[in-house]
Amino acid sequence: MADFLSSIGYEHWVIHVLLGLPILAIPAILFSPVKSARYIAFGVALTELVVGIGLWWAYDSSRSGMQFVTDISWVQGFGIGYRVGIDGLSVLMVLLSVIMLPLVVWSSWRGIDQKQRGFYALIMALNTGMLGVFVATDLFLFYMFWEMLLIPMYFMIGIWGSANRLYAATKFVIYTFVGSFMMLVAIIWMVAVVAKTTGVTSFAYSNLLDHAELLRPWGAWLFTAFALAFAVKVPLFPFHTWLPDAHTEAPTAGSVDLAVILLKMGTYGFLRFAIPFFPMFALSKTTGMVMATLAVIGIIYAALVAMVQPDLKRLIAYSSVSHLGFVMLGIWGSTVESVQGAIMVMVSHGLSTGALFFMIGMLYERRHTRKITDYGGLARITPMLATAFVITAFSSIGLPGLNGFVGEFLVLIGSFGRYPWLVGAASTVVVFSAGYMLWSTQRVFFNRLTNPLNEGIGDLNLRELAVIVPLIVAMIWVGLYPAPLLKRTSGAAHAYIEMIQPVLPKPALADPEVHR
Amino acid sequence: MGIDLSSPGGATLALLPEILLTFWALVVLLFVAWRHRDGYDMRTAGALSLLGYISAVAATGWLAWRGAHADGLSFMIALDGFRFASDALLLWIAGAVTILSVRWLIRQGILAPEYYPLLMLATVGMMLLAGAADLITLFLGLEVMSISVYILAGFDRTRRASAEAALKYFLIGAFASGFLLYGIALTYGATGQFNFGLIGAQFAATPPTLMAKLGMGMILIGFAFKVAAVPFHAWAPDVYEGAPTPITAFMASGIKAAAFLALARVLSEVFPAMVELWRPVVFGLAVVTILIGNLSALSQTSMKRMLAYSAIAHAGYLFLALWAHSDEGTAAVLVYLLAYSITTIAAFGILASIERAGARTVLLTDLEGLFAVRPFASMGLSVCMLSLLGFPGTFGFIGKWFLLSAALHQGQTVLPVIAMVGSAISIGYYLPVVLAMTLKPTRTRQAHQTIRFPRPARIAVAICIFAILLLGVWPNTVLNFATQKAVQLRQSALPLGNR
Amino acid sequence: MDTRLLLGPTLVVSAILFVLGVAGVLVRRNAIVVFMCVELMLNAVNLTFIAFAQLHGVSGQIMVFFVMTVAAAEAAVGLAIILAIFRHTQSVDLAHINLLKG
Amino acid sequence: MIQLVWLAVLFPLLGAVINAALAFRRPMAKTAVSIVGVGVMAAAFAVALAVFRELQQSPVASYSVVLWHWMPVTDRLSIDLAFQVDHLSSVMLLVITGVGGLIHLFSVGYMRSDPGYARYFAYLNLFIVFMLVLVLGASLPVSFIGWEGVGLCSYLLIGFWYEVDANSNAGKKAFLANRIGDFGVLIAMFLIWWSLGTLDFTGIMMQGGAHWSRGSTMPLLVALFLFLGCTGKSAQIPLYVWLPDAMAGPTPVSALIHAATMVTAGVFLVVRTAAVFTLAPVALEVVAVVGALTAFFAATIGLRQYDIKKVLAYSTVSQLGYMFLGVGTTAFASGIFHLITHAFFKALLFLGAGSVIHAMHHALHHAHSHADPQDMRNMGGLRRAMPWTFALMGIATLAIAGVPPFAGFFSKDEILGAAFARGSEHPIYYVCWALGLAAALMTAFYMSRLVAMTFFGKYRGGEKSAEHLHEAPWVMTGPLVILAILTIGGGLINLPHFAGGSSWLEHWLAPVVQVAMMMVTPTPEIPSGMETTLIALAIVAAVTGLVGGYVLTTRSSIVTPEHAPEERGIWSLLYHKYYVDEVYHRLIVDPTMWLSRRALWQTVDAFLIDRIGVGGTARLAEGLGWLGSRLQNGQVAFYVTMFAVGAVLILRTLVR
Repeated sequence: MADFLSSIGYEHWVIHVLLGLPILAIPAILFSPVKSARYIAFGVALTELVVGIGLWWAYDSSRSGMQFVTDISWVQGFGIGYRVGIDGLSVLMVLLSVIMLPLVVWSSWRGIDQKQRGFYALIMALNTGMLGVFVATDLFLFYMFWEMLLIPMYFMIGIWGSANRLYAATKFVIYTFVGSFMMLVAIIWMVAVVAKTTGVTSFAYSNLLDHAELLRPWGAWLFTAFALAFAVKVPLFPFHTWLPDAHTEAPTAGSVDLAVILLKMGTYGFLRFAIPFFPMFALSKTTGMVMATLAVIGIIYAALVAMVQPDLKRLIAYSSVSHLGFVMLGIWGSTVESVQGAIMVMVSHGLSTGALFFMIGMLYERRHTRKITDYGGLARITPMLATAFVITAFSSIGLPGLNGFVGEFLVLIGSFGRYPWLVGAASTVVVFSAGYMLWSTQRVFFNRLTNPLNEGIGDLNLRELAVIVPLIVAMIWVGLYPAPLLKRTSGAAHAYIEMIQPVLPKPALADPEVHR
Repeated sequence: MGIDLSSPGGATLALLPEILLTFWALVVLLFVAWRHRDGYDMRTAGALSLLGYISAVAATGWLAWRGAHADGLSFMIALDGFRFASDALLLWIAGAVTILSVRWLIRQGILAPEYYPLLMLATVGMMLLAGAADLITLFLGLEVMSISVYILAGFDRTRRASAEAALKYFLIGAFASGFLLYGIALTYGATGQFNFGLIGAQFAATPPTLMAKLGMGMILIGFAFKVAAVPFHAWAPDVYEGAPTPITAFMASGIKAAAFLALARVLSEVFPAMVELWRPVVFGLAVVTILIGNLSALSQTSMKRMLAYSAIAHAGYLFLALWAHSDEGTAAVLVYLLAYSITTIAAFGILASIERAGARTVLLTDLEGLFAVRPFASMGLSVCMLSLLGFPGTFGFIGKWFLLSAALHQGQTVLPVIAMVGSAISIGYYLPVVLAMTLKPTRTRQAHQTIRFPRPARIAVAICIFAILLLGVWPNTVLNFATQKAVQLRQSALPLGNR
Repeated sequence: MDTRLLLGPTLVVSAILFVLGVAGVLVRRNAIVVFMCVELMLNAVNLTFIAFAQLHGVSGQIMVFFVMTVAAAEAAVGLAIILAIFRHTQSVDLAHINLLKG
Repeated sequence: MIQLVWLAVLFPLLGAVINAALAFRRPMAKTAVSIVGVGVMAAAFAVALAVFRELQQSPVASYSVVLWHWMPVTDRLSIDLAFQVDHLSSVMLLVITGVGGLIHLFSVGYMRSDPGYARYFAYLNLFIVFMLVLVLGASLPVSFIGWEGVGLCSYLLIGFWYEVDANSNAGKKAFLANRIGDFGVLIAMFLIWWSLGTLDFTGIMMQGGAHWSRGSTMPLLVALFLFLGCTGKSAQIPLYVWLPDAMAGPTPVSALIHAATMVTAGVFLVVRTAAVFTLAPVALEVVAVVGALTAFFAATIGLRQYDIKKVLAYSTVSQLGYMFLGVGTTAFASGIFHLITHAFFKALLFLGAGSVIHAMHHALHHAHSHADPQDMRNMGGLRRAMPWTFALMGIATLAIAGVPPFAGFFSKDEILGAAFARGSEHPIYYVCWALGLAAALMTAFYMSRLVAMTFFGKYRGGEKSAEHLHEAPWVMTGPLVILAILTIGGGLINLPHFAGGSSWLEHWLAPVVQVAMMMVTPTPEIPSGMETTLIALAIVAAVTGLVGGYVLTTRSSIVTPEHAPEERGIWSLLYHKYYVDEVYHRLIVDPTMWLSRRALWQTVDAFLIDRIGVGGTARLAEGLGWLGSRLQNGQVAFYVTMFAVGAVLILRTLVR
């Protein structure tokens, strides 16, 4: 398969097609008759999937550097170029978003009835924006994609959301925009400093990375600028209050995209930009402790708050905050295991939370309510939905054998050396996550069927099954056989650790010697 | 081709665009004297004035193409790329405002075609101000521009607000030009010269005396008023709201552009030696203008008033480029002014058509649900808002980025941070506009039925929106053009010896 | 007696005139009086120009001509505007002219 | 055959998948489901037997069968999905598949009329899969899959009749209690990996001795965290509360999961990681004491329960306490021995109770009475209607009480003997021995009380239901008979030398715990005289318990629950299980809910961050904005003053 792909010069055009195709599809969708909008969208989504899935084979996991690299100068005089590339950190996220696109389009087949053309056009724009963030290796291009995908999300929540969608949409945009406004100044300042000494003004990631040394004197405020932007997106503990609102009000497609990919841009940003550029400050004892503590607070706090949420989507939103806390803990664990664990949590959280949102969307399409108390005893009426929900619930709380456990286990065991007490505290979430997940599943699917309205709702139809079953198969496959995923990210993880190794302060526990 | 400015032939050649435009103004004036009764006359007067602008642009283009530069001292008017660029920018703005105002005047029932000659003379004044190489030309250009705009501000005689706007603008304007003039007098007293180059050389030679500092201060105050920097900004919101909408657009983009271009030239040619003196002043003005400009805009309900405060805030951003005092800074001024003027013209163009004849100003709540009735207009206004906000993908972002990098390359970090704090605050009043139009339902059934989109205005606005998006993604040509012109300005600013 | 000696005092006089003009604009409430104070400021500047012309040659005096013509044009337009506002508010008291605010 | 041990796991997995498919597509195809369900168990048992026989002949003590590389992350952390087949896991394999198979057979009869029949068998097969993975796991993470997998299945099976809120709550409570235990195992895993660099059981045994000195803190920490996991899974003192509630599930489930297999996982884990425990003597003492305390404590509660399954549940908690007591005194073999014998007679008791409840339910159903089929006060005199069940449960009662020829006597006696012997080293073991003996007395008492109330005296369930009482069908009593035979013959597995046996099990498990035993002084010999008195004491306790139980119950008047008098004094304390559930609820559950609702969500999230943080800054900006626009009061004079002030400021900065 790999040689077939290289024979058709796959690595040269794959990223451009992935980015360009949805953009071209937007006019096609907007000016097509209303009925055919979703078919075009689905067609484009399928082609995107077919093209994108090739990355799985074409990506050479032995090489640790950037692959599929393209470097075309865009604004000549000022070092801005259309520079894209994929490496171990981003290959899984690109694959995940490519896989999710057709599912997202398909899941909103019934749910979206007004202004369909606009909706599918926005999904296409959002997809390009998301992919762009993960493949951009030019900081200017990265910033453009980072901000540009706010608009499709804003309109998606604003127009197709539910009750107080305006508040949620505005809060979402303001939070992210205010969070990342300092990042632009930081980027320009970095390029200016590097240009002053090396004479080369270029926003290329490699150029800035090689001269990261020069940025040390301003490391503190530059890192804070980046960290603020990414922390809002993660969302790290104090900056998370936009997520529950955005999730609750967004339509299914919106919250799936939000949960599966948008949240990962923050953690990806830390791994790609914030830490490698300013390792001295980022990994110093105090910053490390602060970030890890915030991550752990986020984990436990969100799990506890999730327990008392009346609204199902809000509950899953808080669970996402908790899962993303794991990713941050993994990043600051600064060992190969914890970083790979972090990436695995990013992928598996995408699968399980994506599936959860799809199912809640299906419930919403049937009963038009997200209040847990309105449901009860659905297992008898919709056995398939109940089984799928229970399996996904257990994968979300990290049952070993399903995908959640792999990531969480690696993060915890990897970070244990550096932060034993914090990992101990974080592990208690194992109980709380079981608490909120099982309690809500019980109140929705088990218990007595009291509400007569629930009697009539039908079980999953073929289309809905086609959305859910692949995700469940993926969950079980990743849970039992994560080796191929780990192989693909190990190159980048090792390179990342070697890069920050000289700067790392001594961990609490000595490294375990290798015993077989 | 070299032009000897001291000879009359050379002078007329150098001043060709201005002279042509004045000629056309008189032609239109004569035409208006006879035919001023109905809409047709208004339209032909408008068309004639457009011809005037096109001929002036052609003249500027010809001069630039021939590579005109001054032999020896550039006597009264500067002859360099920067001036030609400024003239092109100002003429473009005037042309666009004329297109917007043709149909608008008829709808508002102001059948006074002398509007167009005044506009043309104001543009001549602006070109002289932006291109001045001599304090006298500077003063004259400023006054010609100001006096015509005083009248234009009060053009809608039937409405008290317009008259009040004119009065306020006139009183404070005259007061400010008094300061400017006193500054010129003191500078003249300190150096004995009026010509920029000579004054610059004089200040470079001898350390600045008290009188020179006072002179510079006064001139800066005069310019600060014209640009509506904060302590001197109080007139702007009232005059912008009172004046007729096309004139507001003209003031927000044209006058601000001319003032900034002149200030850029003055700071780089007249006071380069005293950089350490005026930088703190520019710094202070920038900080205060950005913050108060953005904050005050938050609590506005009327669109024109909100855009007035946003204009003040953008003036604050432009001070960053002036503070930079480098080639990149000057180029940033040019680019940002182009970006800002395109966006403002488009925004006011759409607002003008939303205004009903004689009704009060357009409030934010009047825009609700516009997307349902007028999708393209609301999308256009949203693009303008995003461009003003500096959202990536729009030309406004490129302008803001260019500004920030100009300041940052000079090692200034505080101002860019304040600028970004300002733009973060600005989302508080730009986003609700987008929100109101697209996401909110229309308040009443026949909310937007009275909107008329005249064809010429629609085309002009469409071109602007397309330009915002295109240049937002592909800004190369504009950036390189601006950098060349900035280099030429620096060359002409060099003391006579090593030109 | 060498006329240049009088440079200092003339500058002082013109400075005083200028400050008087500014004070007039700040204090007085009648539009026409305010406008006359602005004219006073302009004439104070003319005085400075003439004083410096002694020192730096005739270009100062030429500038005075420009200033005067501009002041005249400004006067014409200014009074017309004040007339226009009077037609609306039947008063020229600046305190009453505050329709535009906020 | 050992290399194909994964077949034992594959068969039940296939069974589970097929039954699940049947549950969705054709839930009524009961015969197909039962054939698949039971057949798969038979196949697994066959594989287990083959593996056991091959292991007996093979010289090597333990084999590692690697299926695939599960988590190849780095060279120091590369976990394979591997099964370890050694003496311990082969024995457990036999018990699980054997007793499990019998219970599957019994369920065919018991669950016949239940609409969720296919779903039930799917869950049951899935449970066996996870139990086998737990037992066969070569490294802690692989066992952890099984460990939490069985927790999942017990959640599903306890809450099988999910329509009733109480059952779903019981399922959730079981899973949460297990999860608290799993937290302990997780932390233990991290500690082990960071100090020893390996997670394989063999690795832990080898490196444990090398890296940890005996009695140092690290092995103690690891051992205590592992034991926390065991208390969660095997329902010991702090975390036992879920087991009595787990009776909400179908009775065969209680038999399989909450008597024979899952609850013994804790004991299995302790034996599997014996090296860690022997390196931390304090941990061993903790295990022993907790075991003894639980045995005594649960037995007291068992005295006063009226629900037949609740009595058996507390009896299980108490017997598990014995196993931990045994393991705690490093008598690992006797712990496992008691585990096996307990599996036999407790499964027999539960299934017997199942047939009784089945019959009662059938009878009361016909009589349309709403009496609780599980409440012993509604039963009485059933020996006439259900002779076989009476006989078999009688045998099991004798076994559990510790009457000599039966299995229970030998295993319980060995544990008490080991505890007493260990006493000479540390007096605490004497206390444990005393508690154990008292618990043995009480066990005998409440078991005979159960038999007396159920089978003796006159039938209290009302005349109409009397004639509908009849013996359970053969498919249910068949497995009972087999289990009875095992209960009787069970003792032979590890017949101690004083009874002429060769204590085969002890030698069989020797290689497994060999490394551990090296680290600890061998259990001191108790003089033969003392040994006989101990045995005599145990027999006396058993007999007095039995007779006392029978006499006291038949003498006192037993009244149906409707008009039973209010429990008073010590009895109400026991009846209400020392109010432990209520205390837990008030001390742990309520405060957490309050914390997360009031403190975290309403205050921190909604108020502090949203209203103050976000809303606050927005209002601040608006306020400043309002101030800014106040400057615009429309007065020209004010504008010009601002102008003048600005001018003065600029000139001052320039001139200075």
